[in-house]
Amino acid sequence: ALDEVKFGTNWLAEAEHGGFYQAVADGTYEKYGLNVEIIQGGPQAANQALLMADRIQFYMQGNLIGSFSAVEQGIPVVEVAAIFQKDPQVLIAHPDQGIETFEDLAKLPTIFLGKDLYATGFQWMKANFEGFRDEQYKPYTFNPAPFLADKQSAQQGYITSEPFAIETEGGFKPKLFLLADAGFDTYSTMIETKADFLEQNPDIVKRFVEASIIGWYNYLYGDNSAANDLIKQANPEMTDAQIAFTIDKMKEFGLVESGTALEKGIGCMTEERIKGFYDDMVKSGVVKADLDISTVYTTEFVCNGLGMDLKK
Amino acid sequence: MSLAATEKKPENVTNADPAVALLDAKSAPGRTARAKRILIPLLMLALLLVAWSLYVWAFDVPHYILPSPMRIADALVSDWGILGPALLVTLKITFLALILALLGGVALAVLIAESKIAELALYPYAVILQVTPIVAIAPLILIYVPTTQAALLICAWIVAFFPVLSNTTQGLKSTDHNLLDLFKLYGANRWQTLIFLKLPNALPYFLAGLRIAGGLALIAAVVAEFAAGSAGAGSGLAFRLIESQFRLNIPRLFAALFLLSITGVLIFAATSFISHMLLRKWHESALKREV
Amino acid sequence: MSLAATEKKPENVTNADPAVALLDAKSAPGRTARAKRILIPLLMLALLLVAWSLYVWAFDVPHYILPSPMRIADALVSDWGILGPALLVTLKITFLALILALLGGVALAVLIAESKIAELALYPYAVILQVTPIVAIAPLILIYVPTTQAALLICAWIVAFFPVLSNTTQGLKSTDHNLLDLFKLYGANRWQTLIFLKLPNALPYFLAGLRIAGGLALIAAVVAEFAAGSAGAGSGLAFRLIESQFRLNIPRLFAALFLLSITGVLIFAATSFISHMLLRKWHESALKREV
Amino acid sequence: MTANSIAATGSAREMARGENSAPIISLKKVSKVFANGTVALKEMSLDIKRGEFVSLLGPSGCGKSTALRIIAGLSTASSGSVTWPEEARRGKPAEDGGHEISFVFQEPTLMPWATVFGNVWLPLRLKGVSKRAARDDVIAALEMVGLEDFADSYPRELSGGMKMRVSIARALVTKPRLLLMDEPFAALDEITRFKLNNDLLHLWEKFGWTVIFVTHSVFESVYLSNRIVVMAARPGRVVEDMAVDAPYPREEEFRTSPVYNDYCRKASNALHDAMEASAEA
Amino acid sequence: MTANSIAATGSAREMARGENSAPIISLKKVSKVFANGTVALKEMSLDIKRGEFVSLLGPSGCGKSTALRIIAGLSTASSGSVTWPEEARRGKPAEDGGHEISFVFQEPTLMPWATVFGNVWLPLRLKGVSKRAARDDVIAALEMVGLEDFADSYPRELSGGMKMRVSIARALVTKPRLLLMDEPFAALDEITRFKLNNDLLHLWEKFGWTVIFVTHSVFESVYLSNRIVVMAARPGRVVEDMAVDAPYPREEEFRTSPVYNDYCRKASNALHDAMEASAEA
Ligand SMILES: Nc1ncnc2c1ncn2[C@@H]1O[C@H](COP(=O)(O)OP(=O)(O)OP(=O)(O)O)[C@@H](O)[C@H]1O
Ligand SMILES: Nc1ncnc2c1ncn2[C@@H]1O[C@H](COP(=O)(O)OP(=O)(O)OP(=O)(O)O)[C@@H](O)[C@H]1O
Ligand SMILES: [Mg+2]
Ligand SMILES: [Mg+2]
Repeated sequence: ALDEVKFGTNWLAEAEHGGFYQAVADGTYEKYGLNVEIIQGGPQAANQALLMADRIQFYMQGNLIGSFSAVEQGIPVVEVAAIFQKDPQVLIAHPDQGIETFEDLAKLPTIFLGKDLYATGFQWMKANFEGFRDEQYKPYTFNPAPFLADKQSAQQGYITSEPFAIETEGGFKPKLFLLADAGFDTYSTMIETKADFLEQNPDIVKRFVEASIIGWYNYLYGDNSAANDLIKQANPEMTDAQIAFTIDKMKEFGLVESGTALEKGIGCMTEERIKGFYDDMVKSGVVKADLDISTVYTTEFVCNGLGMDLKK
Repeated sequence: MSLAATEKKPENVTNADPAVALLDAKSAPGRTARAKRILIPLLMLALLLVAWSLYVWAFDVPHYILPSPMRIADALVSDWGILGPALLVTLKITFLALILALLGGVALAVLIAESKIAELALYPYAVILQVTPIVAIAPLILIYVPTTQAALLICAWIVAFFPVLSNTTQGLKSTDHNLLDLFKLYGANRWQTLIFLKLPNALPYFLAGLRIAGGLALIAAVVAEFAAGSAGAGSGLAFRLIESQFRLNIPRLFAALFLLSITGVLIFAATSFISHMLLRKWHESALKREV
Repeated sequence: MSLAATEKKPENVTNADPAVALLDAKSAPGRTARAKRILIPLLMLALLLVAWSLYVWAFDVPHYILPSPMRIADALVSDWGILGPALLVTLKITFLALILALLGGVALAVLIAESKIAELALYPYAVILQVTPIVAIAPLILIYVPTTQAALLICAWIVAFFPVLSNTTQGLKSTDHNLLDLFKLYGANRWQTLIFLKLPNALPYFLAGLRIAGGLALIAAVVAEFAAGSAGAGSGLAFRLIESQFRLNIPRLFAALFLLSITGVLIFAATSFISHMLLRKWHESALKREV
Repeated sequence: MTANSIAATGSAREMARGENSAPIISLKKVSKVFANGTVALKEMSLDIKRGEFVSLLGPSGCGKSTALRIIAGLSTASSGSVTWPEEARRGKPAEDGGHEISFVFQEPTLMPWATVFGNVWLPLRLKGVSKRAARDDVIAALEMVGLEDFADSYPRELSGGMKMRVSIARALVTKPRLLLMDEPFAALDEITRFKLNNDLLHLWEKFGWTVIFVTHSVFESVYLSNRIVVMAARPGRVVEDMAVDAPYPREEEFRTSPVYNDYCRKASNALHDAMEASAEA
Repeated sequence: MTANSIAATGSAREMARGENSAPIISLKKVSKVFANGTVALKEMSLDIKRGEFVSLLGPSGCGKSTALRIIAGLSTASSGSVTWPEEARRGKPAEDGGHEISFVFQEPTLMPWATVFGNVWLPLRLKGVSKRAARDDVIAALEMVGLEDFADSYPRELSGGMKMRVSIARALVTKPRLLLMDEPFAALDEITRFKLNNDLLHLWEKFGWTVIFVTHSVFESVYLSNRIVVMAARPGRVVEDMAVDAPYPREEEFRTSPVYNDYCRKASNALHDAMEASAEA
């Protein structure tokens, strides 16, 4: 019999989750003996809480700061794979305002940020660049209109989502600055599970990670139409154009494949990068110093080149 | 000066509600008044739409900031396939939440008005429920409640029940002391005093609470969906709102808001109508003054 | 059977509010009753805390799902440096929003009760404001309003004003027709009728609205901050809530919720007390029954 | 009313209306001080015997209503004692299905949301009598006060006197053993008043009720009662307690008899004295 | 009240109280049908002349209060016409600072949130008289009804008769030219009632008021008025309009005079006839 497994994403079904849907659609999970149900997230959905309450087995962790927080709070979770090498968070600016570099963003009077990015990325920006200040902050409620109305502003975004909306609705090509490229080098779209689950079912975890990695290769390089159908089914608003745009950006910016992932396969993460990012965050005052973060990840299931042969 | 009574216009006819006026043709004191009741809101609406359109046109406001009414109408029509089902989902939650809020609110109010101990023990927690932000406790509810649907309802209930509770309590406590004496004298038991005296007496207060709760239940359904709702296919208007937002589909956002508004106004009209019907025979607020 | 009056316990003493009871020692009919008013809520609280602690302990509930009361108290103490200032910010918005809601709600209610035309033209839009989700229109407000502070207040006002409006309108319309006749007879103008008759008469309704609005203003401040507020140093409890949530700092989340709850209960107690003071001389709901 | 119940109350009356029978209510040095310090009653003592028809006379504000409320158990005395026989406790329906007490308040005290029928039905309803079962009794009570045509009206559709008559009908519908009436006929024209005076007397005689009757009319008090208690104000107290020794049944001719005039003068003088006593205080 | 105002109204009275003076209020075939179909008045015609003291007598529910409300302009007739002289329109204070109309409603109609003082002050307050300026007048009015000690009480702290007296004080405080009173003394004991009867007569004579007075007491109507209008019920209409030709000032002795007895019998008979007329309808 197949092992029942629930995986909670952190947003509505979209191409950023493509590999997981791929593995469902083409039977990879099944081949690995798993029956996977994907629980899509939403603006405020509480999938992370569900993981902690053992209502789901895997959760899609957005970035490492979440993991560090878990350590700080004594929550026994473990990151077992990092699908995105780069955090897709961007800062978006108007094209004609003389904003050419990431540093230039400090000149703008207003930056629309979600509360979480304000508490993390922006703190890091203040610590590492000249000129960023709290007065720039205005809340972002997932509506880019205030940004569009104010040319002297920037806003946060997911490189694969807001730029697309701004391009199609606003009618101009905005300037995009990936935080990752500016040095905010957290992993993203990590697969997170509870430590006790990992301890008791290392086999299931292994199979889930490996099947997901295979799914991702197939999604990026194989026939992904079945996966996209699943995505559109779960989220009827999703358009083919948006999916194409997202896949394009994922490739263009190397979200999934860059750094070590190029040599050791999708999902790879390294201790030194995680530690480096941790130190960076400590310096920025985002997380507490002296945490033992070694328990919050394991590289046991990744960096073994699995599925690289599927890449064409 | 001669004031022939037959010629004199009725100057004192008050009617509790515009909604009622529209629904209860009999109570209209005359043709003109009835026409006024339909014309004025329509006129106001027309005025607003024209001003809005003019503003958008004159200042060339981009549609992704403030779409023109026409554009919203377009979106309403073309996106009906998406918005219609979403509205239905939201409506379902709204009505369930409202019913629960009414039942819960009145039951709690009765308990609190009847028993000092219950009041001292429970009222603070009712207040706490009222002031607890749903977003903050939604995860907890999701953990402990089996289905999303149930979680949604709990969230919506938490938002909507308090006005009913508070108003009904005030109404129950406002019972005429002389009538209370009368009931006591005739040996009415608690239950009888409640059913025959206190509840009818609390009706106007309860109905004022109902009007607040009606709109609040709608908002509650939306908020609950934000906090605990499902996304994707089975989702309600809240999800569509958020989604249109980050897709910058602002015309659709406004179309969804328009649906919410219409629903709200209709709920209000319905609660006002119910209120009028229940009070028209005896309560000052709904009585037509005989002049 | 002899019932010596002096020996008989007062069985009918009703007192409108627990809050009042605590504050207004004079109205307590006796020592035991006064003690009861303090003891019962405390007992209830103790019971709840014990049950909660037991549950957490017995089922070994992880602190990141439901922290024990002790742990929350710990967080409250250790994080006071963060939560205290945040509470202050939220309080400031709450009170401003409440004041605006009262002013706006009463002003609108007067307009609506006085003029049929205003009622027909405006009430629907008041309802629309009530049912419009703040998150959806916050961006628009942010675009058109210069400062974050102002945007915040507008958002909070939208959430809190409706109960005041609706209740006060109902109260204004519930004026005794005989007294209205009296005023008419003595040639009172509109303004006088309003000030000397309708407003005092609407007071109990208004005060019931105030109690709802008090808690709602707090929630409004939180919601507004979510949607339009500032973060970081100058941020209120809403930001700290969200932050604790994604930082998984659940004890702090609950500590913040606790602060909100306490604030809500205090606001409620204060509004109840005001209500009692204003009505105690004449209104059934607050009168001590002479037995 | 069943034949049985009539017999029961009838004989009870015969038995009870003796000078020596024990009082069914006894106020002993009852004082009432309101929260604002008003001394409404001061050391008022009063024994009411079964079957008596007692009128309370006194200046406005002398504490008549307050005394009635204390007697009915709606208000408690600040000091002194109120004694009731066991079987007469308020709220307990008597064995014959009649209620122990009825009270006509000084104000009509009707439920605005109920029709006239609903208001009169109330005391029976509280005893569990269905609308259908109560119908005849309610209509009979309404006929007595001349309001049978207004059974479906709401209180606000009635004139002042009509409201008061509804209140009277409500008190009579229960066939009470003790009837407390606080100026029930003040709002009525003289003819209606006379008619109701006679009706009340007949009922009282027939069923052996005990009646305590507050009135401002000396004539009414003499015509109706076998005992007149005159009170003075500030503080409220009994200043005169006179028997009216005229035989029942009394009919309209009684109003023109010399005995009647005699008592009226006596009561009037007592009232004058009471007024003076009040003014002095 | 200034000396000037007394003179003005006094002379107005002398001038007006002639048989030939034009009516200040004239009802012509006034009918009133309520929404529920009750015909409260049917083709009632009535002319009131300046300076008259008119009593309305009639069975309970015959439309007295309704007629009063129509006269005061608080209610409109369903058909027929109500004519008022220009200067007598309601709401306009007369030149001498007195109000044109005062109304004592059948129920006290007090504001529960205001003290006795506040309630009596109200009509003056509405004319813009400050508390300080109104003080003497208010206290004088309260003294007239014997409530000067209760100025700071709230209505709920008063007895039924005291509430009614507050209402009377409120009507008198404005020195009205037209005084409409709906059973003002029904809730009062006879002695207070007699006193207020005399007070009212003195004021009426002194200031030349016009009074329309609803009462259920035939005696009271004869003692007070120079004209008695008797109404019958269902539908409400005038069945008798008799003058009381006895000279003023009338004092207590008048109550024992044969003229008085005569008129009382006449009025009583008229009322009886009215009752019968009502019963037939
Ligand atoms: N609730 C109250 N609070 C304070 N004082 C009160 C209250 N009720 C009555 N009183 C006072 O008690 C006294 C007696 O009142 P009560 O109503 O018994 O008079 P009464 O004899 O019935 O007069 P009336 O004939 O005018 O009805 C009055 O002076 C009144 O002011
Ligand atoms: N608002 C109303 N709606 C319907 N009918 C009414 C209304 N007010 C009064 N009536 C009816 O009109 C008739 C006359 O009432 P009105 O109050 O004028 O009587 P009244 O002569 O003052 O009687 P009373 O002496 O009892 O006060 C009554 O039959 C009453 O039922
Ligand atoms: Mg009384
Ligand atoms: Mg009347």
